[in-house]
Amino acid sequence: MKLRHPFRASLAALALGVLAASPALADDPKFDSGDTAWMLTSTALVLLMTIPGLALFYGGMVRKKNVLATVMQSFAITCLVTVLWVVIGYSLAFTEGKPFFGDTLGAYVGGLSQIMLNGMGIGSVNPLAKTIPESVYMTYQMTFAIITPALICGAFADRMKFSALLWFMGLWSVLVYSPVAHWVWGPDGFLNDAGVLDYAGGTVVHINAGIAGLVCALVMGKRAGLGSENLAPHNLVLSLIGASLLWVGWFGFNAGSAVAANANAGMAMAATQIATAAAGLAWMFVEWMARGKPSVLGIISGAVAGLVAITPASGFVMPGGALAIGVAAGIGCYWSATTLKHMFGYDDSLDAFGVHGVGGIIGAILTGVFAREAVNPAVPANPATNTAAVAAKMGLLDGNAGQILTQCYGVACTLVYSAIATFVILKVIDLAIGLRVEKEVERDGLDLALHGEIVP
Amino acid sequence: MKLRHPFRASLAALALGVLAASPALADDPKFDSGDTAWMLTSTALVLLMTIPGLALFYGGMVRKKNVLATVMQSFAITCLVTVLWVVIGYSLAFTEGKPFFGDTLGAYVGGLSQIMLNGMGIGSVNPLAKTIPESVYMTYQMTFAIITPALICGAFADRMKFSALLWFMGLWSVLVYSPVAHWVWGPDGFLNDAGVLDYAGGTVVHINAGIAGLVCALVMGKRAGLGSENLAPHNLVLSLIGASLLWVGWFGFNAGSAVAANANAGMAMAATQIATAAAGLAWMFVEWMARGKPSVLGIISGAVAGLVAITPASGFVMPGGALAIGVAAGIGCYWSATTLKHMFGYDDSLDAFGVHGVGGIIGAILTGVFAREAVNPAVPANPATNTAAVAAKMGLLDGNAGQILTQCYGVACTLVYSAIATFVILKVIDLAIGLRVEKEVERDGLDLALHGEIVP
Amino acid sequence: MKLRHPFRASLAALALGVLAASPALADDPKFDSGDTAWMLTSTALVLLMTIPGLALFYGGMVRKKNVLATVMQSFAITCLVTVLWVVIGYSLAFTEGKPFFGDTLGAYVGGLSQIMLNGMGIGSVNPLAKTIPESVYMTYQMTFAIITPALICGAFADRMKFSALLWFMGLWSVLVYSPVAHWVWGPDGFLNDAGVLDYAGGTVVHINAGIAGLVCALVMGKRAGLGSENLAPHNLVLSLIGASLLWVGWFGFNAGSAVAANANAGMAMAATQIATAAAGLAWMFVEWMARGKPSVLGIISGAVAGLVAITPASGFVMPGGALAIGVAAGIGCYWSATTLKHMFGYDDSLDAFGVHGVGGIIGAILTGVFAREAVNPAVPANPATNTAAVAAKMGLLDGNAGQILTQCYGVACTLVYSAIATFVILKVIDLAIGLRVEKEVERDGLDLALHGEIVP
Amino acid sequence: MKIVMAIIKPFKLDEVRDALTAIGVHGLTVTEVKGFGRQKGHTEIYRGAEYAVNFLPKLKIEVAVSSDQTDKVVDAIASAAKTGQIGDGKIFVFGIDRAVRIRTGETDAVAL
Amino acid sequence: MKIVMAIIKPFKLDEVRDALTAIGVHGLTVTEVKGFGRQKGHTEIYRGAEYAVNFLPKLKIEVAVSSDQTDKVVDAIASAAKTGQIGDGKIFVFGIDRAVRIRTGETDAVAL
Amino acid sequence: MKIVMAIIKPFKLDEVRDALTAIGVHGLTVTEVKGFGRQKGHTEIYRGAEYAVNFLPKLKIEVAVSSDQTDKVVDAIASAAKTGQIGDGKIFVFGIDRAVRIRTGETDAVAL
Ligand SMILES: Nc1ncnc2c1ncn2[C@@H]1O[C@H](COP(=O)(O)OP(=O)(O)O)[C@@H](O)[C@H]1O
Ligand SMILES: Nc1ncnc2c1ncn2[C@@H]1O[C@H](COP(=O)(O)OP(=O)(O)O)[C@@H](O)[C@H]1O
Ligand SMILES: Nc1ncnc2c1ncn2[C@@H]1O[C@H](COP(=O)(O)OP(=O)(O)O)[C@@H](O)[C@H]1O
Repeated sequence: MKLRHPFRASLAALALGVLAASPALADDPKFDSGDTAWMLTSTALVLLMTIPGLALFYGGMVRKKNVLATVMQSFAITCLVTVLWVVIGYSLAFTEGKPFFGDTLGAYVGGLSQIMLNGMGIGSVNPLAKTIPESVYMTYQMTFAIITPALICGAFADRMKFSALLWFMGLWSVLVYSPVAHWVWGPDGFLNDAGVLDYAGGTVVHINAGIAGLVCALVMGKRAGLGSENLAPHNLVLSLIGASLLWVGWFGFNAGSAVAANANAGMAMAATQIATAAAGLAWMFVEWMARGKPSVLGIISGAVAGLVAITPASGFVMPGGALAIGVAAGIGCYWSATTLKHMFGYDDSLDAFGVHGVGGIIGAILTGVFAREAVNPAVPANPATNTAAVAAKMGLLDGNAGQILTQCYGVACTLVYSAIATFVILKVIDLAIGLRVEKEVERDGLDLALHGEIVP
Repeated sequence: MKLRHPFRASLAALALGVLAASPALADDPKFDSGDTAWMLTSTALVLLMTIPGLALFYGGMVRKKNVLATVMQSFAITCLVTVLWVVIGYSLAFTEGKPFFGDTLGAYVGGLSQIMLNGMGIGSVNPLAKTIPESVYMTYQMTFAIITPALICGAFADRMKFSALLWFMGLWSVLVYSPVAHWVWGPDGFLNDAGVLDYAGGTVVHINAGIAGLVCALVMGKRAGLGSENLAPHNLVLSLIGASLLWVGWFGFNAGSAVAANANAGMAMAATQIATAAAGLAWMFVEWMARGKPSVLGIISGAVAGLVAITPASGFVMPGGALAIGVAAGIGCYWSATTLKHMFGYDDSLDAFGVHGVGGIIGAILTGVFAREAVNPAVPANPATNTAAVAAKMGLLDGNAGQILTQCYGVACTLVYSAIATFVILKVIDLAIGLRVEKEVERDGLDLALHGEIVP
Repeated sequence: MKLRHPFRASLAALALGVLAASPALADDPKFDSGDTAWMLTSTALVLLMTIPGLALFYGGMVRKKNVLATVMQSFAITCLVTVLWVVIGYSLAFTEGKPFFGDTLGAYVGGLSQIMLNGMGIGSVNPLAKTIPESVYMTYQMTFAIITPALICGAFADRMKFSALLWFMGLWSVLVYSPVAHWVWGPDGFLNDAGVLDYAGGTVVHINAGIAGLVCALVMGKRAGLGSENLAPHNLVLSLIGASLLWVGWFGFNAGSAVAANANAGMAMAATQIATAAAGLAWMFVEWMARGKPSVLGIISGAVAGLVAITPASGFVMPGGALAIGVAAGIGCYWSATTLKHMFGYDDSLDAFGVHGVGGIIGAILTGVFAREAVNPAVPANPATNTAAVAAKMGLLDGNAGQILTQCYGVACTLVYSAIATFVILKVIDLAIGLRVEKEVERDGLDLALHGEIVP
Repeated sequence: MKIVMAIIKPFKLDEVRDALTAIGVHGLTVTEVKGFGRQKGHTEIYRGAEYAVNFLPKLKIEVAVSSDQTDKVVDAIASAAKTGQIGDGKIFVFGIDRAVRIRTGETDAVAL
Repeated sequence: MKIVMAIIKPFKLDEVRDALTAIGVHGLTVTEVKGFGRQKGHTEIYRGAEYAVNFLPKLKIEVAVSSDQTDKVVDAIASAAKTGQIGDGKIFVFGIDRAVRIRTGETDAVAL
Repeated sequence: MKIVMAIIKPFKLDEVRDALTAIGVHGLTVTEVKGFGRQKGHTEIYRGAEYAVNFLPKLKIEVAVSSDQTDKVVDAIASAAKTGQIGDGKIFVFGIDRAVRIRTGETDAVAL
């Protein structure tokens, strides 16, 4: 008797009064095909966010002479991080660190037991996602590892060497992304233990990438021509396609973070949709009032800000909370992209920090306000949050004001570590091979100089 | 003992001879993870239809100076309708109206019990979709509410004020879409009770949007330059991308309307694919014969016509029926877009009525011909159709000629109500703030004047 | 007792102590909703590969005057093959041939029992996919039948008559694709019986299309201007979007070939991701060394080469094997597209053979090296491979060196039959209506001459 | 022979073409150009950065005519292209030594 | 010095360039233009609406040459650009007062 | 009156415009062109096929000025557009018979 669905089989067996397990039962004993279906889909959706989503979102915003170089960045990062994640990233993020690195260092980074995906096979499971095959969980998490460095590219658009970019992204992925992911989601991550709530990666992905982007912008300096030349986006249709695919793909990012096709995933999807729409409208209306016109770049930037801000909160909040977070993100990120940036004078070219950093912080803190036990009752979807702190009340609305402080703690740790590590990596690369392209290359466009191609 | 998968848990419990159920069992007792996975996916697919699908389909067809304004319309409607759906739309469409509005009015619109999604939570279920969380069903239906008004935009391309558009779409969504959705799909909708068959929204979405588009075209008048200037599509590559994403996304629209991952969804998907292909070929060959060349705009228009026409029929017909509906839609919509329009002289610029109105009517009526009990036997996938009329024979082919009349009744009710309501809303907005942009704005392009941006 | 959710049902039954099954239970007795959800999704993903994925991948690579004609090819093929698949293709590929055509011919092609999808209904099942409805399996396989001929278009870009293309693709689909699919996946296919491993279609889809492309390139001759004019891609942003959608959609192609949402699908998805990334990097670095610059066209071509090569291997190999196959494909296809082609002087314009043919052969042979029983233990995901040969050790790494020969046998059969049949079909069409457009049409661009439209 | 070269607003092209056809001029060449002049450009705003766009889209029309037709052509263009608003453009006239029709090799007046 | 300005069919560019190089002309400037003339345009059809496209894509070539080279240049262009079919285009010649090479400040013949 | 026509490197446009404004020239027309000359193009590589791109993007600037201003304008452009590297471009000057401002019908010097 060969059976594909051992569960059902054994049920049948029980029903029939046959107590001896069938031999095929050993096969994949614990996987839920519905959960697996949703996670396979979610993986595709999150990959769609980076290629072509983010590639186009950024690609449309640069000048025509740099569009190929810009979309190439997202694509090459996708390839590079995939390989690094297989080699070491997954192990550093999602295995226990203490057995390898001792109790001190081991609290901050995973171990080396799954280097080269050692041990991942047809029957293996990651304890963080018990109802789906490990291969699915590994690939799903890979897509998060891919998009995070790709987000940073917005900060230094139009001026980084491609070789330097590959070195930077490779090192950053291993030295920054994997450890921070481990802190928040890893089996013995210290922010996880501290009770930080981060449903789908507001801290790990967005704040992390945002602050790294800010450091890049500061270290690399401004684009030539900023303030004197017209650096207007060359094709906002591309950016709108990108923003739309980010939105659609984000269902995989947020609702996928339930790691199951259940009601928590549903609530996360609903919250995502609501916050995004609210943020898009908020940015649009504020801009309309402040500048006289609602722009395409405005509404899509607002939508992305909403997606960012709802990320940590998505599986924890009610629709009303999602609406509030969306409005706050739309207004807050409008302010950061149009005012804060000019106030301090850094050239965060496509607002990697302005949208992902600031939006991520707004979302992380408001998660501490709006997270409700009712949405994520006994077992939080993301096992990372499955801690004592969480099992009790969640955020301010549940009467747990302290959660806001916990959230700030998570934000601060990420900001500090990511900023310092990014700075060090950049400086090392700058010394070794230089970060920035020649002045003539910047003037004539990266497409031709770096890649030998143009869009006529 | 806290468990994520109560079923499995209890199986284990049984296996262990532990007969007392764990308390966690009460959690989400009725959700099917496979159905939920498919409906999460379908929601993403239908969103993809509007952004970037429809945005690009329409955006490619206008002149370059209006492309940003056109894609902005779809994006802004997505944001606006999302929020309105949360606030009141879902309640008006999908709750019982009689308790709130009395037996007369209450037969035509839902109630206010779920304003602000009141009552939607981790464990809630909409009786129309018993195997998935309500949050998923609500968001899935939201994506239908989004695309319907966005379709109307094709009728008045290149000439509507953005502010007027927001007012129009907001009012139309609440005053037209929600009631009509209630008639056909609502728990006590009168067209539902009358036995009208509309599997995935031919009436609610396409006829509704199509006739509203026609009224818009009539009220707003023609584009400046029609007949004298070259108004040719500026980039049919964008339109082809859009049509392709509409096609792919429509699997979520039609097969998703099974609200389950079952054989009925499979039949709906197959029918969708077949009718779309047949309609694309039909339009192409008719145009080839009539005009001498098969155009890109022709084949993609035909495909969309096929998608529209199969929508009400998708889960009710056999492959042969789908083929026939596709061919009829391809030819019928070719005629309406190239002949009917010129005959009456209205400027339905991108054929919102010509494709969605006419295609919707063809599909609705032919559903009365080709619907087979064999495809949707005892329990229709869409609970809306779960009525006495349906439980028996379905369409003409099943020997139930009367179904054609029933279908016509549904079409007529929708045409009349939507036309009148659209007209009134337009007139009110025209008086209040004006519908149409200034002549200079129209001449110089909406992109710069309304949004302050251009695609150079 | 027929149960939809036997588990839940019987659990409930047991829990309640109610032993009589509810009447609704009789519905669709054997389908797994999770598997069905994933296959519905996979179908959408594979369709996305062709429209707009492949359309854009190729469309961006041609000159601007041919972009509409190029994207039209993919779209029209999608429509045409859909209808042909319904009429006869599915039957020829996926039913038993011997009862119809006798033991000799019947070994090489399926029968006619399912012409017009005869017998496909709400409750039907294809024995090759027992846990999902036949309608889903039929449509899923249809998307493979669609993309295969569309791939060929890369070989003769910029010079084929549209009418000739429709005839060619229609005949090829019925006379070449369906039989070859039957050999490898059909219930009594001879390559299946010979133990050829082809998880997701490396032989059937890629080698088949690749060699047909080569024959097309040889028969039709070179593009006018090759070697003297600048035939550079007109917009690699489009190609990058296309490559990205191919990548994302390929999850449906490879992981969908598990025909279930299980651990084998997960392994196939992981292998796909890894090989693709490795191949993209490999092509990029080789080109960087050889030519001095890493190009966008290079990395996306490499990624597609990786996708092609991992296709036959995806559900059989460990991550290390996927990495090796990816690197081999990236380097091998770089060589074939840049050296081999020039060596022999054929004009395989967009490298249909260079990438799909060569990449497919590399993948097919390396499957014989890296296929592991551990990945696909007792019941291979693709029932086609469920043979004695497979049940034992798989590839060289499992100690079964003979598998490499078996793989070569499969490759050779496909190459020979597809080449000859393609040649004959081309010659017949050339005699009847001519294959190639007039010189002036080629010079002025196909868009205007064939379709009456341009992208200004 | 002269070339009459005019810079006009883009949406005036059809009117100008018709006016020229009406006076028997059946050939002209059009170029998309950007003009800088008294007419003020517009401002585009992107995430708070304002860009003053001073170069406005115009069309340049070149018509080769025999010397005696020049005035008629200048007048036809001037009245067809006029809106009376700033930015209407300019007309310049300069002499040419030769004109050749490539197809036939005909030269001068008959080549126009 | 003269400027030889030619309107040609786009696909003739390479031949014209080669013909000029062959007679020692090593500089020229090319502009994409739309031409209106005897050559009939085409009709595009979009959902039943027909648009007559009368402006056809052409290239304008400008070559500054010393006066004595003018005839050679005109002839070279005329024969390289010729297909003999309607729409082949025109060549116009007009005099220039000065020429300057920006890089060096050289003027006149040596600047070309 | 003269037209000063200059072929310059694209990124020099703003400097040239500023230089002209500084000497009181408030109108000009810009065209995107491709230039062929001493400056070597680049090579693009696509899947092993190399394409020599010999036509480089340049801008053509046309400024109509009164004859006495010509030298000043030529000098202003020449110095603003200069990088000293090959490919900086050329300036050509030729006379015009008439100038008309379409908006007002004003002619000659006052029309510029
Ligand atoms: N001196 C000039 N030389 C060349 N072109 C000019 C000159 N002055 C103006 N133009 C062109 O004419 C257009 C209109 O000029 P502008 O000064 O804006 O308005 P008006 O034509 O009403 O005087 C400009 O955009 C420019 O293209
Ligand atoms: N009078 C003219 N002034 C300027 N350009 C002209 C004139 N007549 C023709 N042209 C240009 O020459 C091109 C070819 O002219 P056309 O009359 O079509 O054919 P042919 O060159 O064979 O006489 C036109 O498209 C246009 O660009
Ligand atoms: N004889 C010419 N006629 C017209 N344009 C020319 C001529 N020679 C050069 N040009 C233009 O000037 C540009 C620069 O010329 P080039 O010879 O490359 O460098 P340089 O200006 O340093 O001598 C060319 O790209 C071309 O546009």
